[in-house]
Amino acid sequence: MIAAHLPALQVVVPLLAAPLCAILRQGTIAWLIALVANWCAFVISIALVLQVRELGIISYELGGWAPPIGIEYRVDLVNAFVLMVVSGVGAVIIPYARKSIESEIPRAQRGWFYTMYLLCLTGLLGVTITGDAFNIFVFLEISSLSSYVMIAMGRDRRALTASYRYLIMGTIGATFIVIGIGLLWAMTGTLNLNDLADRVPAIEEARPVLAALAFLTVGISLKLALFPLHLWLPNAYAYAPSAASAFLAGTATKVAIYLFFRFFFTVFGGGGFFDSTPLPEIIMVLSIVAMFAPGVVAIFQSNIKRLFAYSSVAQIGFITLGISLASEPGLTGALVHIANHAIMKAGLFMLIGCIVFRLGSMRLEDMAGIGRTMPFTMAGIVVLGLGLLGAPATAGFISKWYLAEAALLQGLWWLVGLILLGSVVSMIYVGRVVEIAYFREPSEKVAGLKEAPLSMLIPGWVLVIATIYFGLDTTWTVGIAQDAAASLLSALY
Amino acid sequence: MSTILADLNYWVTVFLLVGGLYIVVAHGNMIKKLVGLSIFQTSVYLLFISPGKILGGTAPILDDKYTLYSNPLPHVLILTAIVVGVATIALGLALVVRIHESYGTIEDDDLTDLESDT
Amino acid sequence: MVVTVIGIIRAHNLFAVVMLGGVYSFLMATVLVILDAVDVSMTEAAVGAGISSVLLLAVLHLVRMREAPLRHTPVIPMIVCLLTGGALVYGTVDLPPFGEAGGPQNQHVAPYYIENAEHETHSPNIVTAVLASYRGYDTLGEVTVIFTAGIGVLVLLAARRRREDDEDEQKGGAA
Amino acid sequence: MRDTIILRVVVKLLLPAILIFALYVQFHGDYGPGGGFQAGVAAAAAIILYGMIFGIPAAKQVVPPSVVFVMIPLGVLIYAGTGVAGLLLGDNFLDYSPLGSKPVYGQHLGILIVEFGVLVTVSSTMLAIFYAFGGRADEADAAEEARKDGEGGS
Repeated sequence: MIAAHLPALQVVVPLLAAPLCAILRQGTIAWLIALVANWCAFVISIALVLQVRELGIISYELGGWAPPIGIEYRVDLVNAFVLMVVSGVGAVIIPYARKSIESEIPRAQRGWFYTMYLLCLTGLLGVTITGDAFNIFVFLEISSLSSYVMIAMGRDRRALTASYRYLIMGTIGATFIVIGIGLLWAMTGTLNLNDLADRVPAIEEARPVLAALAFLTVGISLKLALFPLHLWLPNAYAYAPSAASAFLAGTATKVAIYLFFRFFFTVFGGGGFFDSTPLPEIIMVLSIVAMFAPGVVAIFQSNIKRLFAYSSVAQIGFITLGISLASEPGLTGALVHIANHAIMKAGLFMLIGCIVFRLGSMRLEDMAGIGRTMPFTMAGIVVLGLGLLGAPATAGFISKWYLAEAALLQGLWWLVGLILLGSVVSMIYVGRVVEIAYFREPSEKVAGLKEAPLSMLIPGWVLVIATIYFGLDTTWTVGIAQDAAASLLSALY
Repeated sequence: MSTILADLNYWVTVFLLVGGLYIVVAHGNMIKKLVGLSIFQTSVYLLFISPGKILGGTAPILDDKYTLYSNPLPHVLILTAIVVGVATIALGLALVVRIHESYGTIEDDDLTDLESDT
Repeated sequence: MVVTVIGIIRAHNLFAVVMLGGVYSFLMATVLVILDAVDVSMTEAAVGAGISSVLLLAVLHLVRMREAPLRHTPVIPMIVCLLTGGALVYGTVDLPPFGEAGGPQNQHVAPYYIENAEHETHSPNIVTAVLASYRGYDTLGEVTVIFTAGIGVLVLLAARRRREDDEDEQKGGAA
Repeated sequence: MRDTIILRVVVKLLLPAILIFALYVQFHGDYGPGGGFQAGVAAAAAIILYGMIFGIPAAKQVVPPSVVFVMIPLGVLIYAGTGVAGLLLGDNFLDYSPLGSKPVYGQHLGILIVEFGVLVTVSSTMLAIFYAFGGRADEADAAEEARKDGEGGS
């Protein structure tokens, strides 16, 4: 019986856990609730992936009303995969969060932090799993509002302005998405994504539909921080509490990218807009710029969290590049990179959180020689950095391999060169961190540091090992992503 | 008549939307930005409600006297949207208060200066 | 409404801005009644004109009343806004005609609600029926949003003193 | 403002009226316009009015903040719990039909419970926000002079 209700439970478990946390409020209990809820969600998502592989698309009618009258949850391989990534990253971060949060957030607010964390998880899972356009907006706002709060809980007062700016940009983005949904509804009379997919292709030449496409694209781009709409991201990631940075960096933008998949391929896919509008070209150009411009900015950052936040913008460029190619290896690369980048970035922010935990500073300068006093933490950062630039035998290599293959397939040799060059840029900023950490004399303060506590180090290293593991064995990443990409493409033409 | 009214509706919507967005993007005062944001969101309500209106219809509350009702679906959606909107504004205002406390200003430009100093 | 928005753009006194915002909300509520959206209108009047204005006034009480003049000419924002407006005009001119029952938006799902709401849920107010039952899940999300915002405001405003103490300690520790 | 007798009397008279109106909107929501959200706002408005005239401490005595803190999540739990009840009774999440002897009654009952959950969360959130902002304002008034002396110290 439970198996039939898994789609609902996926979201409802964290949704119920959040108010429980808020009522109990005590930090440790709230943490335990969050831990249990998050691990339940992870288990459920794995079960969903297995179910979908076995039985095909699962549809769940909320309230027992058949879609399009009611709201439907619709799980196919694509969103089952994203669900697994999101809840999986969360499941690793939660054990880590306890120590980290204790050092960064006053006692009275810790229970509330976990409430917000669970709400954010709820929102992200809800956006991913739902098959209803307006429901996307509602859950998107749950996740956004809670992430604003989490960011504002950061210690630095700049966290407040970062959060405010994110709020403004995020709300504009969400409103654009609503406008897009509204136009689509006015043309078709339905909000169900699957129903839209049946009706949109027939009227794809109509101007309101094209305008809807434009508004959705811009709105989602704001949420996923596609260059040049990324300005809110670096500060937001830099000044949030470490656990929140890791979670948001790993998951929030990934879910927005998933929305791209959903709207471009499932809803609009049937009518061949990829050929008739300049949208793919625009996204491709922006992606290429995104691969370089923020990467170069990252090189000159003095704050290590900002450095890797800019690197996130660059990596998002790689993912959207895969989308713009709209071929099977391209989409596979994009999907795999969603997972791999989520793992690597969450891991990086967690290990950086370890340094901040001991050192109390995010400035690169202060970290001179830290490789000697915190060897495990730094070694993890180096491995994850290698993954970012796509070194062989790491997960990053796999995703870039597929992207390059997609470019070759369409005869775009120069694009392969650009992808390689993009990796060189990453190499420079990762190299800079390595140089400071290993080849400079430690200052007195660094020399007196101890290695990070195990409860923080082990979750970080789980992701380090995952980065290597998924670089060698790709059944759970590429295996699923390839089928998912094929199913997305089958909707085209 | 109906076409004029229809166009008028959409034109007003577009104007409100652009005006609201302009306030958000161009102005530096954080409170004013939030007011602009709420205008921007409100204009979307019209965009949803207008297509649902049926001339000669009545509010979607069933009664034996009427047979033609306006479309209830956008009303439901917008009720939700209003609530989400006010939640966002409340949160934004709380942030403004905190920013004012720790920086002493709520002008975007001043804040940028203050942050580049530190 | 157009006039009030222009007024808001031009006014530098924040008090005036807030008051005009309230006027704007009431006008909006009136328009919504004309468009048959009584539930929405009621909410907009309560929320837009009521709660938002009170909140804004409370905040104004805490911060400065006037807006500083713009430092640079807003060329880029202008372009952004005009592009958005252009896209929207482009999109709306071809929308189905106003006020007709035959438009696609009023055809597909809506008649089902109107026909079946009463005997399926016992609720003559179709809006309530759709809100709480057919699309009840959206409303659950909406309640969660309120919950998020409520806790968020508490987080931000309730425990400040302790926070600043923490910050000072941190600075002392780092120096 | 807090010393005006007329205001105090008027508010005392208005208060029950507003609360009754809130209840009317709540339970009449399925026949006329209105529902949990609007009722919640109205109920909160009554307390807020009381707080504005008699001072926030007085309002906090009527509805203590600790109660408010519990009520906010409670509303969500009521709503989601109704959904889970449907699930436990063998139907889908948020399906109210099994709650009554006939699906129609179940639906009706479900709508009422759910709207009540909305009322709880909305009214308590409004109050919490009012307490938070209002408390800040009072604090700021008291600290105004002190701050003017110590300007630039932050």
